[in-house]
Amino acid sequence: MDIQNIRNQFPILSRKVNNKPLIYLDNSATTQKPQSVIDAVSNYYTQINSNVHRGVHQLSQLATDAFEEARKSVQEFINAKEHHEVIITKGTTESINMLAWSFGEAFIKEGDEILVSEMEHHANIVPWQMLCERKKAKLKVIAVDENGVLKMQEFANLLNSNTKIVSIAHISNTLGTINPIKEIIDKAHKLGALVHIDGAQAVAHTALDMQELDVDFYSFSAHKMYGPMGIGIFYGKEQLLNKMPPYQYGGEMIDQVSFTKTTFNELPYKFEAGTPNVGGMLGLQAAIKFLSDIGLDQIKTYEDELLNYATLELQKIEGFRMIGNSPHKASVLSFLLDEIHPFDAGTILDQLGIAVRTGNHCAQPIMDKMGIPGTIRASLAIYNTTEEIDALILGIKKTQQMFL
Amino acid sequence: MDIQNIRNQFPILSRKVNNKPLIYLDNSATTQKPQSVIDAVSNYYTQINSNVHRGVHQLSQLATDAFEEARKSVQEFINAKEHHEVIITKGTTESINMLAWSFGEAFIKEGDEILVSEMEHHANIVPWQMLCERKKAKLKVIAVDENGVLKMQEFANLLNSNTKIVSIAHISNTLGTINPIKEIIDKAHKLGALVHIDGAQAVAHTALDMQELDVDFYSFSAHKMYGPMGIGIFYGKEQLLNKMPPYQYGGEMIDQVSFTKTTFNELPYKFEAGTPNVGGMLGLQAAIKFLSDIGLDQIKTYEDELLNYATLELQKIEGFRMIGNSPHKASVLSFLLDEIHPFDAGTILDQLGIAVRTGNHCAQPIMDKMGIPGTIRASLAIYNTTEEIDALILGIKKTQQMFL
Amino acid sequence: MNIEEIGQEIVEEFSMFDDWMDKYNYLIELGRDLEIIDEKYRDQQHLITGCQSRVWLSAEEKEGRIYFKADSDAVITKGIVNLLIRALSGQTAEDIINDKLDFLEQIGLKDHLSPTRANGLSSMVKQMKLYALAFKAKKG
Amino acid sequence: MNIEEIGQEIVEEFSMFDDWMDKYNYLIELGRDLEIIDEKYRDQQHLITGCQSRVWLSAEEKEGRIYFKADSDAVITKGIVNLLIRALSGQTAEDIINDKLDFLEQIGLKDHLSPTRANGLSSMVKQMKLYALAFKAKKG
Ligand SMILES: Cc1ncc(COP(=O)(O)O)c(C=O)c1O
Ligand SMILES: Cc1ncc(COP(=O)(O)O)c(C=O)c1O
Repeated sequence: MDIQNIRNQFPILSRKVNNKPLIYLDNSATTQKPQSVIDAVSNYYTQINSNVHRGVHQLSQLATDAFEEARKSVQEFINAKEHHEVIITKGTTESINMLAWSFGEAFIKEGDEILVSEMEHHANIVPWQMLCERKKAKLKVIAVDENGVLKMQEFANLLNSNTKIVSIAHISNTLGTINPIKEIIDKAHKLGALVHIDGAQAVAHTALDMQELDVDFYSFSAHKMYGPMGIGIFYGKEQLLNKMPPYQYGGEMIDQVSFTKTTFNELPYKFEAGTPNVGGMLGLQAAIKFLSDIGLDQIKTYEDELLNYATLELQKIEGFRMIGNSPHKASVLSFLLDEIHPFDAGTILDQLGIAVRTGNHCAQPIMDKMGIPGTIRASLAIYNTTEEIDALILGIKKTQQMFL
Repeated sequence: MDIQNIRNQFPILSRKVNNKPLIYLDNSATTQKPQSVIDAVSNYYTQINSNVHRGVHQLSQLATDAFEEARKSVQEFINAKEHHEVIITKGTTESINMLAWSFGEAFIKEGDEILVSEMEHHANIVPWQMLCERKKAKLKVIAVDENGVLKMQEFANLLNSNTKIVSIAHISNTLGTINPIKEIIDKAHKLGALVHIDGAQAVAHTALDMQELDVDFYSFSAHKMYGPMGIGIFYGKEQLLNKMPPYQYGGEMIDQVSFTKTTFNELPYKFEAGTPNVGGMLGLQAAIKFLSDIGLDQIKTYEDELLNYATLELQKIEGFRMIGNSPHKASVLSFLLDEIHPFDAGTILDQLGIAVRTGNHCAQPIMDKMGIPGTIRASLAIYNTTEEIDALILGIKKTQQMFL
Repeated sequence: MNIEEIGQEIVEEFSMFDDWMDKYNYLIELGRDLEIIDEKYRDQQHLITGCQSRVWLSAEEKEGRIYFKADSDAVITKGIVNLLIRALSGQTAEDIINDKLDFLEQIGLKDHLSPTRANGLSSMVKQMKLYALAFKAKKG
Repeated sequence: MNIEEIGQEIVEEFSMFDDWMDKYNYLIELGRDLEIIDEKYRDQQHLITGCQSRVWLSAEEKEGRIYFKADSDAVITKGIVNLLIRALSGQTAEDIINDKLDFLEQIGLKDHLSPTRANGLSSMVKQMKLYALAFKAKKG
């Protein structure tokens, strides 16, 4: 794989920060965008911008066709059965909020149980907490062991006929753990529970197949897969979505309105209130093309190599402590350095041009569980190189020198 | 005002549709974007793209500062008292859904009354309908007269001490009516009711001053004011927003999470769950600069002239019937031609390169009230010209010839 | 004539027009000529929903062939409906299911059948094919 | 010395460093030298919230002047806290309220005080000024 060629597609990667070449290792927060994605958005506004749906004029037709084509690109990318199972949102957080609300209205009653894990992002905890409060349901939490691996035996113990839905990250944004989602889905289905997978951290790193997974709901954000901000996907199985009430109201999601009775449009529009982000959606389509042109399998192979190299080299550093040691891991390196506060380390690395994230990564419960206030997190993308890992290692050593 | 200079800033305006120069008269649906807005978005991705808030590294700082600066641009643009009264959403529809939900949770109980008008967009009807259903409150509807003017006497009659909120369009997207919102706000406040104004159609056409209006809530979309899609604003008074619960959960809106207790961040973050659309927000900032550089007063003067010219000339056409004849009107021309179906008219105008919208404009109740299935709507923006109005008139005549 | 032959005939008719005005004038004419649908079919049940111009469609089977009648409140839509009925009405279920309506592309009206068009035609064609499938299933 | 004079002194100190490493090494040193805050002030009430590095702040008034103590769990933050305390502690309410802390800009640390920074310093300065306002109000 020609990484230099890939890097060249990302204009921001040639910039400097603090007079040093940018080494961007904050990809779990958001990835950078290739020129093709940036262009897809500007070309949209330069050439066919219009409000979509029900427009008779040509721009509206062009925009609508492009928008619906982009939906089909997503469908193909995740191998969903139907294009109307692909609901467009503004991001993972909105997808999960929509799900928790709408699923909750349709299926959750007092005494029902919802399962999440200890390693979830706040966006996959709090909407369920609030749902449980609203409906007097119970939120059960699957524990994680000291390596950051989901305790599957505990999952099996918690799962019972009251369990209505299991909502788990595909890949943890804090620990890098890849969860055994196929196994989780199969076990949950056996007991009649449905499964939602928070795919925010997975979609740029591993090939997805909704039909093979047989997953009921799946969420992700465009901005974490080389696409623009402000756009995300909520996938759901048709027969489930059909049973769920709309989440927001207005615009294309409405069929008929009168002050005495309002009826709603069919899928996917039922869940898409208001003018959609057409430009963003075309950006997402370009991001999918970028990913598909390289190939998700190629990407995974390369990123795994990079991860292995980084893991090996980092662990040679004295005082380095990896947080998250699952045998199945993806492109996230969370760590602590001696007693150095993550914020201090992040500040020095930033001076060296190295962008890492520090803090609790919106996953406070797992931090509390591990008894740490936060970590330093380097997260990798397809454009990162072993040279950048080497620079990180040097940076870490320099940081340690300064504080010790 | 040098309209040609303004037009030159909009790349799409020089394109052709159906081999004719584009005459874009669908601005109420969405406006076109000047180069400066398109560039603001691409420059963001080329130069400082990063996830905002809590990031230690420089890109994250730059993106956060730019994002918060953009919020302040909005604050200034609408003269809000505090920058944290400016909540970033994906558009008007989301703003109103957020309001209806959150306000409903905090303030609405059985028997309370909510006032809307007959001329509202579905996005300002259905969220209130659903709220009323949920809370057993009553939705009352202020009628509109045959000219499309709000019956202010009826408003006064409907308003009473049970009225908790009045939600009215600043400008009707179907009739062009400018509602007397200052009067509505003052009257409502006298009876202890709060007021939300749906400003989707106003914000590109008239200067706004939240403090002078003393309005409680105000909503609008960037894409209808020369900004990008996927971004909108929900303004609310601080002391009200502080009493209202968050609408979505996850990310920056959270202060502390544990499985036993979750607390929320303060304004504006409390209402901004998930990674925000930073690029979109910088696009909105550029749109505000575009509008401010010309000056809202200048814009209003020019658009009023255009509207008056168009109204006068269109009404000379035999068989032309204007829908919406309020003495206070803004840049919307809704009409019918003889017995010609709006869809037929729209199709022929499109062949002539003229983009108008046809249908019920997501305002079915007012269509039902007027006893018509829909209208043909030409809606104006700052880049439209009298020559384009003349072309529309010619197009209408040609259309009539074809169908009569 | 089978669908393809009728399609060819239509293509030839349209080849006479050298500008869009003549073409649309002809469509308007065709719309006006469309055989009026029985009033009883202009109801909610026969309405193709979700569109700006409403389309009503009825179908019946006689001796292995399917006969459609349709209507719309917009004349241009009716014109295209007229062409679709001319091509598909009176054909076998098999042929209706399989035909790709290529002639519409050749006369430059393919766009009007795009599923995102607000005129309801694509839903109408889908409905016609569903009728054909249903009749075929009943027979088989 | 008043705030401005102390600021000038600090600027002179920092002018000795020609690269960022030396500057940050010095900040780290200053962080380590920061007078330990009384354990009783390291509580929820004195915590400046919403930041990655936590900052605790206490204040008291003696003879018309306000004395601050502060602490943080991050050393660089403590270093900057040290500078802020050096400049503001022991000054009059009036001066604290009005000072713009220009010296931070001159030594290239202004960024750390931006309200969007995750280190809590901007909230700390805001809190210091609020204390000053409160003491002034009590007096006036
Ligand atoms: C695992 C996980 N879930 C959810 C989210 C929320 O995504 P967004 O902020 O794009 O809505 C994130 C991103 O931080 C994440 O890593
Ligand atoms: C008056 C009015 N309100 C609300 C909306 C909804 O705006 P958006 O689709 O941007 O959410 C519109 C736009 O069509 C409108 O004209």
